[in-house]
Amino acid sequence: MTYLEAIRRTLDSALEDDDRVLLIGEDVGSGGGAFRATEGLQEKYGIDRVRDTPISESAFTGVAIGLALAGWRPIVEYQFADFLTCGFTQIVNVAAKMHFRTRQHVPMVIRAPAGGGFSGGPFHSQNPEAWFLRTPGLKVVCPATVEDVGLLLAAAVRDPNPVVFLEQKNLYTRIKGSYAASSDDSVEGARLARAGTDLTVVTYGAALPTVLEAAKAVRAEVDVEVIDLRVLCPLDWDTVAASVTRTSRCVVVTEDYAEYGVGAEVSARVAEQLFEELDAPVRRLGSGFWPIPFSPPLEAATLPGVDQIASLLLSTARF
Amino acid sequence: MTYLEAIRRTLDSALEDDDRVLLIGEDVGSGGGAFRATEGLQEKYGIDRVRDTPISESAFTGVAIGLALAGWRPIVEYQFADFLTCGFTQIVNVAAKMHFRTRQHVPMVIRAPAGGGFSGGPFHSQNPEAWFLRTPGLKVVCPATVEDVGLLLAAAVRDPNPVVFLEQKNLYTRIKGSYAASSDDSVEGARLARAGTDLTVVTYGAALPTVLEAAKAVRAEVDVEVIDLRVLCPLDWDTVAASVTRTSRCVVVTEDYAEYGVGAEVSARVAEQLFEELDAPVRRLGSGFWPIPFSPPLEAATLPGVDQIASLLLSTARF
Amino acid sequence: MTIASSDDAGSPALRTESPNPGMTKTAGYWLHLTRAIEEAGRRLYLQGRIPGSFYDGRGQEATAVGAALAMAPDDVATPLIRDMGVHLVRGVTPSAVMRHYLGKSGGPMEGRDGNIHLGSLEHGTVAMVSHLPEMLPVGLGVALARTWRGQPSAALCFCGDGAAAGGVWHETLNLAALWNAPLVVLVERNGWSYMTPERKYLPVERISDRAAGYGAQGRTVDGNDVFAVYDVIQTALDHARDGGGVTVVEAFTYRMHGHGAHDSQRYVPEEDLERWRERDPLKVWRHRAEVDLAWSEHDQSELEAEISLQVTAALADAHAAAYPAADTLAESVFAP
Amino acid sequence: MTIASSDDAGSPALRTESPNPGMTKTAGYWLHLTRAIEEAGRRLYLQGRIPGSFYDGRGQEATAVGAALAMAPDDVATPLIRDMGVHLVRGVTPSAVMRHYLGKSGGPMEGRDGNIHLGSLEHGTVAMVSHLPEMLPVGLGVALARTWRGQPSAALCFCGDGAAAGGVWHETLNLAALWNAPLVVLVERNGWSYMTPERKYLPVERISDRAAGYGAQGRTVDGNDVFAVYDVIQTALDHARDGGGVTVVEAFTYRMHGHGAHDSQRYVPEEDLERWRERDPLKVWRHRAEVDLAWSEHDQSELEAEISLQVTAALADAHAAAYPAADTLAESVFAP
Ligand SMILES: Cc1ncc(C[n+]2csc(CCOP(=O)(O)OP(=O)(O)O)c2C)c(N)n1
Ligand SMILES: Cc1ncc(C[n+]2csc(CCOP(=O)(O)OP(=O)(O)O)c2C)c(N)n1
Ligand SMILES: [Mg+2]
Ligand SMILES: [Mg+2]
Repeated sequence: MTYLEAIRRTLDSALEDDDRVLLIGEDVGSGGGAFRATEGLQEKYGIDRVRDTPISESAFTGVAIGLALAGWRPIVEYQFADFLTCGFTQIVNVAAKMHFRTRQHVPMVIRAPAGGGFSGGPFHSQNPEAWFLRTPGLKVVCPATVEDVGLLLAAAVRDPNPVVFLEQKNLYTRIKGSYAASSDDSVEGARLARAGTDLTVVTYGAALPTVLEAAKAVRAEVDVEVIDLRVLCPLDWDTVAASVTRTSRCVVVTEDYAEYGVGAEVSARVAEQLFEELDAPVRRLGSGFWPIPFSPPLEAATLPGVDQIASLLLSTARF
Repeated sequence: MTYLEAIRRTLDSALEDDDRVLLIGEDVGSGGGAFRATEGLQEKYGIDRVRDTPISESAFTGVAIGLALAGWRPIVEYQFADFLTCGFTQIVNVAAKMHFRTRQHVPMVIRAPAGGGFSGGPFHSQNPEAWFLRTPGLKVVCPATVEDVGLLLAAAVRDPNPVVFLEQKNLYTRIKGSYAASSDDSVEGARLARAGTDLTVVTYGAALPTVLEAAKAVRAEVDVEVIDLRVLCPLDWDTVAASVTRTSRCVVVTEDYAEYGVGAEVSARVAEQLFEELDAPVRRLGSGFWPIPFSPPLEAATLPGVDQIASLLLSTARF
Repeated sequence: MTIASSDDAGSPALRTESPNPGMTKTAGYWLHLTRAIEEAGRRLYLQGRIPGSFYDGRGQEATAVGAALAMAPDDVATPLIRDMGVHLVRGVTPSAVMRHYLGKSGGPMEGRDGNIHLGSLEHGTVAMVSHLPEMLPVGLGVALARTWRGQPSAALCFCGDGAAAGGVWHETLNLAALWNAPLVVLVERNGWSYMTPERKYLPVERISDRAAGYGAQGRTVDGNDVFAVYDVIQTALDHARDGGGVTVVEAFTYRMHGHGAHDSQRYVPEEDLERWRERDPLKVWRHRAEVDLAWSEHDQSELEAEISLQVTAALADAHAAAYPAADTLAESVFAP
Repeated sequence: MTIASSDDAGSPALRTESPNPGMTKTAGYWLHLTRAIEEAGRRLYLQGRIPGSFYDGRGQEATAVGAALAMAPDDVATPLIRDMGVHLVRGVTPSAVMRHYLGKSGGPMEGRDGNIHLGSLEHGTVAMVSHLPEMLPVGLGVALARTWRGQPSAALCFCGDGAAAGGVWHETLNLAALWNAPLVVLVERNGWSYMTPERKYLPVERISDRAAGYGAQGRTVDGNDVFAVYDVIQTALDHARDGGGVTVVEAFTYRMHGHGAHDSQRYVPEEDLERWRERDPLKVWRHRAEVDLAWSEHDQSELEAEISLQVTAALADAHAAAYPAADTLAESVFAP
């Protein structure tokens, strides 16, 4: 099963299991969404539960907030994560601050396909997580595997808070795995993606497969442990800290920019809190700090690649 | 002269000196703006150069981008920095990426009063800088003194790029200084706000006066050096690095959240690049990681205060 | 009752010709309570005892009160800074308002938010955010939530004449019209957007004329006549709940105080204020009360005295209340 | 010339009854060039030789070409994904387009952006962002920039019938109307918003009817008739440049290909495609050319041959071109 199929299957189960679940967004019914993540669901659950909307991100996000406040469990789809900026006020000012201000719950999921790698250009390739991570009140999830995308989406639907669920569109059909059904209620927790002893890589999302490849490439020299954060907020600090305490070295790799993102936050936190454990400075690597370009060689020079990661692993191990 | 007067005077000079300069925003002509930063300017320069707009942040920002592209130097005012989310797409997707994509210049300034400290509540107190710092293509400025606000605003108007100019509204009338006219063309460079030998505090904006107070409070025990970043993008890393190399200790204090902000970025960078220079882990302090509350004791418990900073300085010095 | 001087007296077809006397008394009570609470708050603010800023709806009380009275129990409103009357009519007590103003514990937002930002679904309101007019879709969502589970409900979303320029206005009306959703947008046409006069933000005569572009109904009403507002809103809400679709009601009124209590509104022409003072919602109401209820000076004094007692008690309660504890802020961010 | 089968044949008052023969030939050239370039690009994409996604304006060429031809030199356009014709008419060469499609150096965006995202003020266009309809105010700003310095200019902003639901539409029209600014919004009424049919995003008959709500003019036109589009847009742009204000032109047309080349549009009824194929803009044009210019099979073959040569040359040029160097990416972020 692909990452995309796991999403579809999870949405299907969510609609099946809980009458309060609704899908809302552009083309989600008609055609089953731009990436077909909702294919067949309008036919199965009807136009009232799988609702097409006009190109009106602020309105449909606001409506979903109202629905969530009053007892439904809306899942809104942004056609690309780049368009999250069009409903930004609703997300960061209305949804994110509602519980803090009023103690009312806003159980909604904001699904959005994020990331580059296929010449989508500056407006179909962005990784927006840091905008939401620095905004108190939003949970942020970035699954990197087929199993996780199902489990975490199911958990996000059950979460009483607004969850920004960043599907890694570069993984939609690229990776395979099996579908796991679970009723575990917490959107939480990092995962050990590879055990190792010499160095900890903290990563998530579409960067994971690249990191694993790089780890394999350097395995003769360095035994790399890889932590897949999965959930960026709340961040599973304990898992990171335990691993870095063991390995004494840490590299953070993200497809998002390293600057002001998970790269910065995890690097800072590791250096601050594990100061005496570190044998080498933390290193971080993300996309080049410019908009994601369209042209294939330019995009390749922008996203963190296997070689770049591998050499960072080696230089950190050798420090 | 107050911080606010320096802004008004600089806007006045900019309009006087350069026919291409325009002011655009809600109430900027009528009444001279919510904080009176543009008072008298419509009377002086006419309704064509100081333009009132409806409540339409996306439209007026977009229009300003078009004006900037075609040779004008628009300065748009957002009534509060909190409302930057309403023109977010224009700022982060249109303005920020224009030069990268097309090599065309977008010389515009986006002025916005930011920050808390006067019971403005969750929607009139936000510090939005990190949203823009993690977006390539925007310069970001946060002046902390009367002199700087004038110099940096004048430089921002001359800059060929979009500049997010975050006026620290808590300083508008609280601090005094003298007006400095300059034709120095770079929006760049940190400033040594206090020389010291034991520990470097990196800060900016409304946190500066609080940091200086804390530095004074602990001066018997610690000789604190204070760097006022002034310009957050591009970040003057050399000044920070030189200071921390000398003092071997670093604390980052911001009114913005420490998480995923300048606190994270500077902390990470110091720890990564000055790993062998540090005698103590970097520490960072920002507002409590929740929306800025309205009620005075709650807001006071949220923003970084003198005592909190002072004790952080002491513990870092004693590490 | 009609106001002879009004040029914008609302759609005649919708004006009430035969009033309901019980309603007259009720409306008078809420109008006076709203006025008294906001006046008390404003005084406190000007004395420096309310933190932050302070907004009131002086001169626009009839719009908020009339509209709120027209709501069915399961309807939902998204009132803005001129609409204290909605909160009161929907059951927020004067003490709760005063605690809220002061940032005290026991207020509806526990000090997290202040001034006129309050609300909860219990009272059939959603607490506004400052961003205009972002509450429109949120209110609509609540009404749809109820409607879709078989509980008929309409959304009464307030919108300033300035805020109607915001993009979310258009997105929400288009979406609601498309879904034939139960939405009433009440535009408060008070002639000002902060310090800017309407000729500088509004290129057309009537905002409600834009309703046609969505296939929605447009109505105008005298916003200073609580009964006229009541009637037109009740009709519109009923229509919405009955599946008739969207109505935009434009209530012509005037902002009699500054934008906030910090604003002396020296930019507002005194003639305008003079003219609108004559049409003060409380005066308009009283005129009608005299006709309907033979309302006397004595009745008036009794009403004012009763309200004054309530406000005094609320103030005392709020002053005595504690501030919220700061140690639960972090855990307020997320629902558990 | 009229199309007998059209239900949406545009405002009769604005249809051209006496065409200009020079214009007929010119329009034919650009229509065919647009079609040929997009067909070539689409073929390349389907062969896997163009990266990313691929969008074309098949069936809508007359709208882009007619509107672009109506522009004065100093006017500015913000074309979208159906509007390649605008770029060509405004002077972007076939080679530049092909290099752009392929992400090669020497294209208008140097590989930073791709597919139909191109433009520069030199050509009187602004490169679109994907976010809809955010280009409206940007185009308006450029026209104002020129107008305000005494260089008469109008903005021709394209907008899909789907995108017209976005809030920026409303903000821009309101602001432009208020400022009596030189704006023409050209709504391409092609019946689809990606996979969604218009009944699911549009609650009204005509989007152009919304113009009245801003005090702007609304016009409809047969978007498949290049001459009709030319006339209505020229009139609207002249009107705008002359200080007459804003016009919304709704061009009725149909999307004949999928949303992008990846989209087989199995959801589009074959009858609709059949009906609209009859009204293909190139057919409509040719019918007129036969009348105006006694256009023959021979003329047609000559035109097609000439264009085919151009496209082949452009392809060869683009294939031979190098990719841009990656080492200047960081310095492209800011203007020096
Ligand atoms: C998006 C946004 N921009 C700016 C503001 C600042 N602001 C607060 S109230 C106001 C004027 C509102 O005018 P109107 O909508 O007519 O309401 P009124 O105050 O007249 O009731 C402005 C500009 C805001 N709240 N939201
Ligand atoms: C704000 C925003 N949301 C979603 C999209 C994704 N999207 C791209 S094109 C499209 C449909 C556009 O329909 P329309 O405006 O009618 O233009 P057409 O494709 O028919 O020419 C959508 C939803 C977008 N580009 N921008
Ligand atoms: Mg108003
Ligand atoms: Mg369309």
